[in-house]
Amino acid sequence: MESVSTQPHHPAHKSHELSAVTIRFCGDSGDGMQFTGSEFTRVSALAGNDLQTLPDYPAEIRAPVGTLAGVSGFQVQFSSAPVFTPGDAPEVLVAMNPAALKSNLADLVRSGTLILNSGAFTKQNLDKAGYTSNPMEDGSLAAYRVHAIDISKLTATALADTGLSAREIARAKNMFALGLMLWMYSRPMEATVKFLEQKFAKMPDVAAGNVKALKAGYYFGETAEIFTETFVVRAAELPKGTYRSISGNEATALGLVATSELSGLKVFLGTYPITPASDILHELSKHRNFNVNTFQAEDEIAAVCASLGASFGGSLGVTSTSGPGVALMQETISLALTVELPMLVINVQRGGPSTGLPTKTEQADLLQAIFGRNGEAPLPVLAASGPADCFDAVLEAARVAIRHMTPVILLTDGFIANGQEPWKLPEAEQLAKFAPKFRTDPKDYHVYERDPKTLARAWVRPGTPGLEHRIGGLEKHKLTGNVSYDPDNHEEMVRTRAEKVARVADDIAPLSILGPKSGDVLVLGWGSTCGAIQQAVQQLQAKGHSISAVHLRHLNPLPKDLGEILARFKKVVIPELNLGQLQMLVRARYLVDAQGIHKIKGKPFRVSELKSALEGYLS
Amino acid sequence: MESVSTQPHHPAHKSHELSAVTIRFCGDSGDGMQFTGSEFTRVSALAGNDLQTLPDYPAEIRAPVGTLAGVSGFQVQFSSAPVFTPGDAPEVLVAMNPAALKSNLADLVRSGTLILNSGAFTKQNLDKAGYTSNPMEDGSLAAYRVHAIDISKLTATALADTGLSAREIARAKNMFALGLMLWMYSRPMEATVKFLEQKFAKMPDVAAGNVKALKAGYYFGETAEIFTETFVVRAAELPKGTYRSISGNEATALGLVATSELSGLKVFLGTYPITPASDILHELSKHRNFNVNTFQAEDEIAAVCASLGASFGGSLGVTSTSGPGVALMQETISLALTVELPMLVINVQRGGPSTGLPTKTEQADLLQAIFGRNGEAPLPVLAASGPADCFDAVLEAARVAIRHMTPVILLTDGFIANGQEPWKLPEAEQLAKFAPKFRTDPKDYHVYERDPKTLARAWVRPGTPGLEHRIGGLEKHKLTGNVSYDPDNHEEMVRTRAEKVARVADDIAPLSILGPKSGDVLVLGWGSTCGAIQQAVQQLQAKGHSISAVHLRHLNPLPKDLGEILARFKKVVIPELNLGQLQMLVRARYLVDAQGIHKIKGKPFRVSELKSALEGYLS
Amino acid sequence: MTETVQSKLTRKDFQSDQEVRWCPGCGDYVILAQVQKMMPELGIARENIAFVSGIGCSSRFPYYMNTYGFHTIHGRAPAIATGLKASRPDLQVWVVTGDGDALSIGGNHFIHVLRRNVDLKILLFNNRIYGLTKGQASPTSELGKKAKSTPYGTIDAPFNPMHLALGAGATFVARTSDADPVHMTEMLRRVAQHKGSAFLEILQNCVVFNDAAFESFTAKDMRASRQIYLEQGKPLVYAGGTKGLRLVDGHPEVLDLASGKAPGEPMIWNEQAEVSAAFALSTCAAPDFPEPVGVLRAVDAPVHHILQESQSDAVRKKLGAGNLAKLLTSGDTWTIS
Amino acid sequence: MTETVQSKLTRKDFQSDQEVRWCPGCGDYVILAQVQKMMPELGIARENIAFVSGIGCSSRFPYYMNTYGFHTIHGRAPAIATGLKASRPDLQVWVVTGDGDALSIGGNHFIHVLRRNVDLKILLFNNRIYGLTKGQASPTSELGKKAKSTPYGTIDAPFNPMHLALGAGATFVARTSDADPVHMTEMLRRVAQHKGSAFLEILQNCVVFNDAAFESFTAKDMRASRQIYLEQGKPLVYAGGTKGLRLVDGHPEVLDLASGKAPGEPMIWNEQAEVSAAFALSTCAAPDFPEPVGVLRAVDAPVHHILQESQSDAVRKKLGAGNLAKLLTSGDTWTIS
Ligand SMILES: Cc1ncc(C[n+]2csc(CCOP(=O)(O)OP(=O)(O)O)c2C)c(N)n1
Ligand SMILES: Cc1ncc(C[n+]2csc(CCOP(=O)(O)OP(=O)(O)O)c2C)c(N)n1
Ligand code: SF4
Ligand code: SF4
Ligand SMILES: [Mg+2]
Ligand SMILES: [Mg+2]
Repeated sequence: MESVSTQPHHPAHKSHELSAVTIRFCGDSGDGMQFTGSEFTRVSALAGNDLQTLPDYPAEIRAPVGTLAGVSGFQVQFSSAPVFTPGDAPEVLVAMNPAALKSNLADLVRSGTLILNSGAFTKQNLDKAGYTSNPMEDGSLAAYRVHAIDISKLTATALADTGLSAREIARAKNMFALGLMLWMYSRPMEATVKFLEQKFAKMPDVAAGNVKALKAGYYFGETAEIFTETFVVRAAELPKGTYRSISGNEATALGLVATSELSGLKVFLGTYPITPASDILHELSKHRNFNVNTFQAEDEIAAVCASLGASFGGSLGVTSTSGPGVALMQETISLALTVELPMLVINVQRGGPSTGLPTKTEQADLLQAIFGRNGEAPLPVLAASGPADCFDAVLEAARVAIRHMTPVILLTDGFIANGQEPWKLPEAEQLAKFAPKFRTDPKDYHVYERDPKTLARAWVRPGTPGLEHRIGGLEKHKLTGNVSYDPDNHEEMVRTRAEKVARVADDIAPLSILGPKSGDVLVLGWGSTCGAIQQAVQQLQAKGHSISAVHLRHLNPLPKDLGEILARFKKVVIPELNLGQLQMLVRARYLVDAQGIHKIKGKPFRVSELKSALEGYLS
Repeated sequence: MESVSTQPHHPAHKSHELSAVTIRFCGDSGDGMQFTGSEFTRVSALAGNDLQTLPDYPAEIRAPVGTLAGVSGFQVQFSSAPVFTPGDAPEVLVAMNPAALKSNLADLVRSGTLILNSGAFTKQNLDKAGYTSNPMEDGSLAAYRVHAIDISKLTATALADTGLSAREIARAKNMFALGLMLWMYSRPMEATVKFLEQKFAKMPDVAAGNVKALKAGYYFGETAEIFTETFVVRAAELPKGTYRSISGNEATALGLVATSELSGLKVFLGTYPITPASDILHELSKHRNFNVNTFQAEDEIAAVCASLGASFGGSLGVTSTSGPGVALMQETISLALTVELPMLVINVQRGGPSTGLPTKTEQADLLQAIFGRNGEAPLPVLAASGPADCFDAVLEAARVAIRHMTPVILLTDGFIANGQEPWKLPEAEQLAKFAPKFRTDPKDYHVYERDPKTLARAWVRPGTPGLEHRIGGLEKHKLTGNVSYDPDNHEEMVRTRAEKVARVADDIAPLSILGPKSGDVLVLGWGSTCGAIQQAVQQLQAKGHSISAVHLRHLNPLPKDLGEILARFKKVVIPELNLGQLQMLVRARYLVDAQGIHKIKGKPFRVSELKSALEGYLS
Repeated sequence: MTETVQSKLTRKDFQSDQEVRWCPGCGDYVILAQVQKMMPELGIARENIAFVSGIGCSSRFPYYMNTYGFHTIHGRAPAIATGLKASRPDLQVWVVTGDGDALSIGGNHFIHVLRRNVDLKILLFNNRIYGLTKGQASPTSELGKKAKSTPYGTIDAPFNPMHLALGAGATFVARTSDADPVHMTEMLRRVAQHKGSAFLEILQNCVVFNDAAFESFTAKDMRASRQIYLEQGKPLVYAGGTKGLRLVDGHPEVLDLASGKAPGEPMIWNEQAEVSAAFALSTCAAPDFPEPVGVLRAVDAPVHHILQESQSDAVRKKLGAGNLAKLLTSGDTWTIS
Repeated sequence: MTETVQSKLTRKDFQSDQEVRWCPGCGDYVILAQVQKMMPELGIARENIAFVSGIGCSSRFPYYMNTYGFHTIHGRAPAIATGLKASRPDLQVWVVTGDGDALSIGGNHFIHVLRRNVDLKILLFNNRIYGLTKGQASPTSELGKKAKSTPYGTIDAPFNPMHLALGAGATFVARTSDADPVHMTEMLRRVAQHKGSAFLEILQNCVVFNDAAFESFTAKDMRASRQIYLEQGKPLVYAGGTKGLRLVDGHPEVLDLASGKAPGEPMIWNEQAEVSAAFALSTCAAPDFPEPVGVLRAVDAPVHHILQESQSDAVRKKLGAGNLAKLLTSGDTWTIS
């Protein structure tokens, strides 16, 4: 992976070309690690790398400075080749204090590079982190390439004459670290300088101080004799196009804006803040110049109710939440599906059960999405497979909701919601439109008359004369929609609702198979595990194994060709960040002895752990 | 089934002995059919018959008099042999008005007896029922044994001199009908007379009037030349013991009283009214002289929260609701299972989805019970199989909850909740006690330390000195219970919670098989379909078919011996009042190609329809 | 807006084809009749009106109105109506609810709609009982009430719906009863006219489970002496002018104007005053005080959908109309060619 | 009850072994300290005290109290505490909640607990923002507030928590701030003493997302002139006695006692009076009025668990103690032998 080359503008140091690097910045919550990591990522993206990120911040409360509970981390893998994951294990760990070192060291690869802010390794901080001896001194770091730098002091010295307060100076030390890393990976500083100047436009002193710290770090790298080499990660050969770096929640919000443009409908987001979904609201609420409206309700019940009300009014009602919120919404989702109105419920999954691990990722809400309502209450369930894919997934989910007149649940998760990756921007004009046809003709209108193909009933906008009608949650006559207690009618309606959702599968594109169409092992996945699965499978294929992968966007109904594909493989293995939820569905449906790889640690799969688990299924 | 005999005390008429009869009383909601049916049932029970009932009242609102929407019915099968269902189709239909005739006639067996209140067949009532001609006259009832009697007028005449108002007299006509039926089935009137006198103790005029109407009906049967025969249904050969007639909701409430006596715990029912579960509250709230407490909360969320609060306090928190209520409760149930406190959630299932068919029965909330929460959130799910069985099911569910420190969902449904059957009373002293051991020893107490066998943590009652501790919904350290974001700890806790619930199966008694231990077809059932399945299977066995049945009390975890039993049969068929929910679980778990028989009409299975559906699976 | 000959609408136009299914004698019939009678006056086309309800006897209401209608789930009508109104400010949106629906399970949405001043016309049918589920105590049932769920009497003190609404910041609060259709019609008119959340408590008789609950003061022969009609700009007098009310240190005090035993100046009623007086009046209850009917509060305040629309306009002015291509390519982008 | 040497309990006894994890400078620290300091005074053994909270920064509170504690789910603490208290009247139960937790998602439970007069000590940490989820507007955020979820300003008018509580029928309502620990301690004492629901609004500074929200009147040098301390039996005066308050036609009016420009008799404060005066006082808000702190209402009313217990007693007296065998065989039975 590593090839020596020379870099003209860093004559003093050897510069190695690398195809991919994984760095993790970690420090106290107050150390600005998320900011540092994001900015490093942005610069890498601008340099044309493919990349993925994994922010990992602690619980929502700011723990006392220096404690293990307060450690915040940000990992990014950037590469000249396509990147599928934020990297299994960092090769470079920047640790701003002992607590950060302690809770992150185990992940660093052997012989990895460790950059420590030695100034933070005080007795007090060591105690807080639970160290009984100083790891910088006790030999426990012998396996790594350790660079202990007193970043605190160097920053303080650099900013001594800026007139900034001690606190402001202390806060600037992350820019020193960033500068050092930019230098190490042969990145220009201009973009960051400009960004800092904009960000602190109202505080020019602070801006100048941060720029100074950044440069100090950069020049420290160049000057100090500590580092003997820098690295270059060339631009990735990504498909041609315009790119931006995007997180899943941002992509979701942009998907909603695009939905409104493409459908011609007002998009009404009724929601209630909850980690890790809140950023969808934060982002969408900025775009009020579009035909979108955001409403922070009093709770999740009101949130989904308001969006159903909006759908009744002829807008597309959307709600965004996480698992505990979905629990509260199910009664209303059930109403939506029985009155057969389109609605979009976005669940950014997090660690459960109950409050669980709000800031951590998991895929354990799939069965809740499919089965979590009373009665026979089917609806389509989709999942996004990566940060940028959230945009496409929203469009697809909205299309299904409108075409089939049904609420749809879209599953994303904390990993892709907060993680970033480069996104090849679609051409806005080439996105397919999917405007609904509202019924306006009063002749022979029956509220529950159905489209013979999709079984969808007609959508009528209040305000349309002659089509006044009433809907509700009681069972209704199959044609008129009037309340009906007739036994046969009920059975017919139950079966029709099931069939209507089943017919969503008529429109699902054939599944694409990564690898041969038949063979020993098929790895079936869904959601955010896509990147890790694909990389693991490709690596195993490269080793000559008979293994292929299929990744599902549609979890309910399942694609029509899935059964046939499964039958062509000797074994089916389903990796999931849960105890086997898709696995159960596949076993029940296809009577295939599908096996599962399960991880429930609040973290995404590592490629390496997937690979070794899959190897167990290969002869 | 019919054998001629002579009855000494009804010399004027032939008296036939029958082994089983199904009667349905139907009329307007205001006609008192539920009361009439219940009283007929009570008298039959006192006469020693085995029986089951099926009340069928309309939606909750009283529709205008005489309309189809307002028809109320009550069916009872009483027999000298064991009875498993309320009867497939009535052999006798008592219809108090045209609407009742119209909506019930289709169910009457061919050549069945039809008793019509001809006085109600006015033009106006015929119109309301949608009859264009009078069925009593147009020959459309030719297939039945029709007895048109002007019950309205006969009652009015009988009560003319009582001083009762016209309205009171009109309301007494159901007693005329009851009297007639008591006579027809050779029942004594004494019990009913006594009952009426008690019921209307404060209105002696009304009591006397009703008794008079009852006797008028009785003597009308004896005197009029219309009826040529009466019938006798002898006492059933039920096991020795003391019996009472009981509905599922009453049995549930009594089960809760017994739970409190047997566990030594206060039972705290936090609930919110909802059809068809409200009667549990109504019944239990009467028994405040026991160590039970009822609390009508502001909604289902508060209801289940209050019961969880009670469990935290060392009582047994219980909540009763129906499907839409469960939807609202899931977030709190999830909290209960993660803090690992015992709690009982009783879901009296009704027709769904959404508001659905509140007064009708269904079994479609099984998957909601098992999967309807975010995250991996397992809990035990049990079901009751009949009205009287609700008592035992409550005790079993409570025992599991306390022993395994977990919330438990108990499923009953509208059919068994309102239906009645004779209940052989248990000896109170012989019911097994299951008092929990509260921990009181502060030494080495760890909040999440577990019993090695059950994996249950210790229950500590607030008020115990030295054991002060905190619990909550965030993931917690496996031993101390302190909030923990540690990835490995999370996985361990997720797996431990799953294992803890799985271990409930350690205590499940071996399944009993109705019929041979292996063979062609195994019919697997759960819940209220028990009676119909058993009867259908026994009838098929009698015909020489190789068919057996197993009925499940435990739906999660499934009994350990189930897989092995399934494997001994060529085919597995699962009848359910849903689209195949247990079927899916069994297929996924055992990879058995289990087939389903599904009915989603808001009504229980008929034995005959089950039998013919099962015949399709027999060679 | 659609072209309709609105002036020709009659009461009949607002009747749907569904049979009305309340118990004979239920107060709901009176309310339905008054609403259907009043609607044509508003000059709003049927298609621009929506009725949203929860679950309960009262909540069957939308089925009987020949407008757009949504019979939703228990307690959630205000929340659903909020989304409807926010996304369709051009519609007139009515909410029909019961005392259980609005104040028990739906309490949270009820208070939040009022604080936001969402432009909904809220009719609360208060029969102080759960009708549909056959007779349990509701949050307005009096302390000690024996009902199906409380055979020994409820131990929960009731809400005063007017209190709760005023405490939540309601901009319009009024009260009437099914025993007085003429007054009800007047109140319905006022509700329709108010800009913002308009809350009308209608005392409604449930003949089956809580008969005659309000008779002691709503009966025809009791009204004059046991009710006080709040009328804008008029003195607070009742019982044919023989009695009056004033506020002393914030609290209502009955004046005996005829006998002169408790003399004083009756307060001049001002529904547009700050909220305290309305609150004080709403504490009046039988038997010590006359029961208030009429408009307790009617103030102009920023209306939710109007704030929302002007905010959207302002954003559009500032950022320009939304352009998807521009939005997608905003921020840091790079091009690979 | 357990044998404990209660008099020896100290502040330390109420500190759990968990590290306190709020942001440095957060007002929550002050509240925690005052509660821990005040608890020993009550003479209640630690094991007979329970703290129940919802979700939010504030709701981490129970983890830091060395009593029984339950950190539940968002908004549900009052409901869970209701069940705890109803089943264990012997415990003293405290509820700790935030403005979002109590008034947004938990609004319904909040008002129902108050109407029922459940004996809970409710501490509402009002920072007028969502802290834990990082800065969205809350139901007490001022109209127009720019927060993460409302970049162009919220269009939702806020609740006044005192209003809402009084509207719901609260028997005890008080207010204090984290800037005034001495006053807070006094209020905590009163809360602990009240029989029934005791609601204390604590104005709490969120240094990170809504810093200095209350400074204009809670700051040390502002308190005297911008707050009015409600004290039982004392006249409503502030600003060193130069200003006062009275109610005119139910509405508060500022008296300028020093200059004599707006003379009049300041009202004598009575926290036990009927609710209207408390409601009127709670409408006072900066800048036109002084902000009220102290006890707005403290009245004796039937307490939920006491009613419940006496009802159970009465039933037992009437029916005899429960006997399972007798119950099972009650009603119509028949015997087959
Ligand atoms: C989630 C849920 N819980 C409970 C019910 C049962 N339920 C239907 S209406 C009702 C109360 C009705 O009382 P109210 O709102 O006063 O209306 P009324 O019938 O008196 O007009 C209840 C408890 C339900 N439909 N849904
Ligand atoms: C069902 C549910 N919805 C949303 C959330 C996310 N959430 C946690 S705390 C909170 C609001 C916190 O605000 P507040 O109650 O004012 O407490 P503070 O943090 O300000 O003390 C929210 C929205 C959640 N945990 N659960
Ligand atoms: S139960 Fe009461 S409220 Fe319901 S329809 Fe009948 S009378 Fe009216
Ligand atoms: S976010 Fe605000 S309320 Fe929460 S701990 Fe920090 S300062 Fe306190
Ligand atoms: Mg009601
Ligand atoms: Mg807050």
